[in-house]
Amino acid sequence: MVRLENVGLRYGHGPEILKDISFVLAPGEFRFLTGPSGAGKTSLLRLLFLSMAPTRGFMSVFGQDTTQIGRSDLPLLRRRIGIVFQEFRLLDHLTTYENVALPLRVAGLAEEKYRADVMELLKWVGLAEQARVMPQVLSGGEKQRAAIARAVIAKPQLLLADEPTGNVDPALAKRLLRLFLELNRLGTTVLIATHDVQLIAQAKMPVMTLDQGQLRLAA
Amino acid sequence: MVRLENVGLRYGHGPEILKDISFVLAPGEFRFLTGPSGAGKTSLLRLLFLSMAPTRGFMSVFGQDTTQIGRSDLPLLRRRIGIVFQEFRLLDHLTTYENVALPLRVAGLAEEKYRADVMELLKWVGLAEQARVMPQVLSGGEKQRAAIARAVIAKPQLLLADEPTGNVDPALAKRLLRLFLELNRLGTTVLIATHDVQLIAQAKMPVMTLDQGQLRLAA
Amino acid sequence: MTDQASHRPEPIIPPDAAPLRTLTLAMAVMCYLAVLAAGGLVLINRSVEAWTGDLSREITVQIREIQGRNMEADLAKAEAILKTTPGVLKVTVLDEKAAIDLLEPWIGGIEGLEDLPVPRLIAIEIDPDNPPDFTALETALRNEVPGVSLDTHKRWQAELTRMARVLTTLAYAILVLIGLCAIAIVVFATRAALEANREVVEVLHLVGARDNFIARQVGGRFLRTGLTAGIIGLVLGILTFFLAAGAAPDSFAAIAQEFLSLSGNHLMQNYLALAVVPAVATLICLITSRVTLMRILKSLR
Amino acid sequence: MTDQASHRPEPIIPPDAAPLRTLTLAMAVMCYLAVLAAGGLVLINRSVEAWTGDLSREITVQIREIQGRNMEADLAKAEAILKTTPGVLKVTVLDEKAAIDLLEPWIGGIEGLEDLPVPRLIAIEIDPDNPPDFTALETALRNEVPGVSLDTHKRWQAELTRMARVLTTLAYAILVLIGLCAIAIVVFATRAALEANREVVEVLHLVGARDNFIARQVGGRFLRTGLTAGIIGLVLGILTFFLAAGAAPDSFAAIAQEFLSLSGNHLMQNYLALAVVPAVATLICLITSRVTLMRILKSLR
Ligand SMILES: Nc1ncnc2c1ncn2[C@@H]1O[C@H](COP(=O)(O)OP(=O)(O)OP(=O)(O)O)[C@@H](O)[C@H]1O
Ligand SMILES: Nc1ncnc2c1ncn2[C@@H]1O[C@H](COP(=O)(O)OP(=O)(O)OP(=O)(O)O)[C@@H](O)[C@H]1O
Ligand SMILES: [Mg+2]
Ligand SMILES: [Mg+2]
Repeated sequence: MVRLENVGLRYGHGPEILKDISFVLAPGEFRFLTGPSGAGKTSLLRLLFLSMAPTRGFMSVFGQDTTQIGRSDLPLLRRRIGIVFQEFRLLDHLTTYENVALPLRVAGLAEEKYRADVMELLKWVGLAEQARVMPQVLSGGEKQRAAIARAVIAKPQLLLADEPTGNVDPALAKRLLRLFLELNRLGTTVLIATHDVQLIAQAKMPVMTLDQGQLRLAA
Repeated sequence: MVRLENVGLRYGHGPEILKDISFVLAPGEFRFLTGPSGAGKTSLLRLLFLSMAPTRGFMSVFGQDTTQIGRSDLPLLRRRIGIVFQEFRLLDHLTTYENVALPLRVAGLAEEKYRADVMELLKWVGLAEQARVMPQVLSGGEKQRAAIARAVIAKPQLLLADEPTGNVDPALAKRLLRLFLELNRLGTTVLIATHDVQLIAQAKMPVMTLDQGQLRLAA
Repeated sequence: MTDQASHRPEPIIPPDAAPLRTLTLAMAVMCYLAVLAAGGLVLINRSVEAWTGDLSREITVQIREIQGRNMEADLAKAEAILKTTPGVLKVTVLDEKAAIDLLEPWIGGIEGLEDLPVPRLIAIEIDPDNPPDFTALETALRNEVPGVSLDTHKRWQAELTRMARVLTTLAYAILVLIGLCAIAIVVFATRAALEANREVVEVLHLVGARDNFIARQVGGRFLRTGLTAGIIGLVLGILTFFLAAGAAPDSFAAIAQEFLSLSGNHLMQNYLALAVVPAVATLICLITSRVTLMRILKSLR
Repeated sequence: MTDQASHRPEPIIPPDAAPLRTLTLAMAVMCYLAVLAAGGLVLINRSVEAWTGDLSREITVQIREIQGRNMEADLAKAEAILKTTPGVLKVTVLDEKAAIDLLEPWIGGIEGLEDLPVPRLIAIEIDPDNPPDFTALETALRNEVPGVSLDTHKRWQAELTRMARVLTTLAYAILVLIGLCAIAIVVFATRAALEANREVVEVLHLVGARDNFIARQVGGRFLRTGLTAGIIGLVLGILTFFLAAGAAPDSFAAIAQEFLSLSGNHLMQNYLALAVVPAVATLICLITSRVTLMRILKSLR
């Protein structure tokens, strides 16, 4: 699904943020990515999401060498990847419902087809009441849940989540973890960047740790 | 310092988010505010920061009845309150250094007077390297630390922090907690809204829990 | 809760951002000014046409007294020739008094003018759409009446044409200036409006929207903005013309009336000239937004 | 790391936002058009002044032959009176041939004109700033020379003045129109630019900035934007005048030259008229940004 070999990344002329990162994410795997703040977790997820290219090393996603992927291939690949951004990136002028439905709308689906699915998912993440309101009136945790819902609505093959429980209470975090695990059970490969040690402990899944640009894998 | 009596709050014609909230925050106190996502923690902090008025009940800050506080009194009162917003609210066109120094600049201090203080604080929160860069290239945790630095730089009498450790690793969270405790030791009254049970456990300070609009105090 | 989904989905590019409102206003204003300039140009052209038309519609035949010829007979001969000339609509022989009256302001103080041999005049109205051949006419007249001369107001016409050229050049220059300014403003305002929606474009791209999908959304929004603004400018411009026509000097008002009236042979031409303005403005708006969008999209991965 | 603090602090309102750039351009363009209109107005006024000046600078005295009087003596008498009249700069007695030449085009075909008693003319140049009292002058002349009459070109002047009035009215109307459009665009663009900085204003307010402090920052930014744009528009406008002066018909060019030259008694007036444009534009920009800012601030707590 995802393969990195000796990948390095630097921004501009700055220091190398990621150094010699190598790992493989097999289809159906579930992993955590952790490490101190500023270690490069978000940067690594950006690489996997194809929104940046590594400065060196080899990288492939869905079996495709990323250097061979052109701009016009991106939309279709992106529809197979779900992502939860650390800053959520919801659209302020659309309702919660429309924000969550956006990937489906963009993929050209008719609204009648996805309406029920979206409402069900909103109910699951506890946002049924907020379906019609705009994101700016949502609480921090509500925004985060909307972002998660948008990432998983299209049942992606690969799910990347950046700190998806930083703004929710432990009980809700557990519920969201169940959502991720359920998705994983249905075949989605999941990679979650998080600082939440409780979450990691609950899931009992392998953890990759980034520190000073190096990656360490622990079971 | 802060007194609330039977305070109620609703947005527009929506349901009542806060119901009959009553508590007192004595000078020099340190408290946590917790509760499930969407319980109204941020809303309560907004009340204390005087950026909203309660829809009912009595409320006083620094001994002043908040209904008696006019718009022109706000700036001086605000300078006595430090706040960490859940969404950080850093200015994108200013450097990290300038963002942190903003409350001092706005209060009319000359740059020579605060330069050293700001740099020292940046070092403490681990942002010395990032002093010159703009917030948009900071990592999530780095932004959060910049927001915290901006809230404490002016040594406020009251510190309100909304989920200040949601984006940092546990080690860094502990370090930030030390900063808050140090500030509290120097006389600042501190109220921290958080979901982080570890943080609460470490600090051993009283916890207020918001649930379904009601407040509960636990030691 | 579920009924909410039955609403029409929100437009993906928000319609009411401040920069988009500025774009609408800026475009409307520039279209308005351009319509004024274009309309002014058409009006000037039509006025010049009308004036020169009036002049070339009236010519004068002058017959000098020549010793030994009978003036009245010469006048009759000339009149006969003129009346049979195709393209001549009306022939009026002015009597001696009328001729002297015409001279009055210039030689009014001269005693005994009545006894002098004053040249006689024939006023002729010709069909401006089908004017007679002046040189042939003059030769024909000369053969019969030696003292004849034809005053076709050539000098006046040359003078007027020169002035008209200056006026139209000026109007063209102003039209070009306003056009350039309009393009600059529309380009800038469009870019600002799209920059304000950069986050929307980015998020769409990140959730897997194709460039074409985004371009359609953006294009639709800017097409609507451009058309709205252009039409507002056009309507206001035409309204201003109507108001101006009411307040302007008579001759101008008449032309303006004809120009604006929903009849007349210049109708299509006039209105097409004006309608080009919003069309061009919308096109500029569309092209700029497209180019800007593509630059934003290319900068994204 | 510590040396970074020695830089001048960044402006609190960012200078390069897209809406602010749009504002700059929109203001520059509207100032440019307004300068063109204002300059055109001044030019038209000056042209009219020059024409009517030329006309009122030259008047003609006509002396009719009256039986029993000596024309040469009458001419001499009239010349003497005219030469002593204050306000008369130059007196030229035209000889008989010159008088007949003037009549030539009108009565050229009349035989024996040389023997006729043609009225004689005296051309007078007067000081336009201090013209003589025409009625008094005419009476004085009449007492000495019965056949005298004064042609002050009154009719021509009336005609010209009427035309000038139409032209200046038109120029004023255009100036007012452009002015209104400029105000509308500047108001909208300023609002959009400030709305784009709403987050900055909010954060400043939340970290304890007084309204005055924020207003100073915002005012400074918009003052700079307004002045820059206004001056760009002014300079481009004046440049356009220079270019136009080169390409325009001679009489116009001369006036344009005088208008723009750095000498001449109308200098201050001309340049002040133009400089008002950016000043007014900047003022509008400042007032709008202030009003908008205050509305934003009032909406915050
Ligand atoms: N666009 C950028 N340009 C330059 N430097 C950047 C950029 N984005 C991130 N960085 C730097 O790269 C480093 C890693 O950032 P990244 O966001 O990947 O960290 P992270 O592991 O996600 O941290 P956190 O847990 O705080 O979110 C940080 O020091 C950050 O300042
Ligand atoms: N401006 C607003 N208008 C209307 N409703 C709002 C507004 N802001 C917040 N709310 C609603 O009020 C409720 C409480 O929001 P608040 O942000 O106070 O929660 P919170 O306790 O901070 O939650 P979290 O832990 O997720 O940040 C939420 O349901 C939210 O949707
Ligand atoms: Mg991160
Ligand atoms: Mg909150």
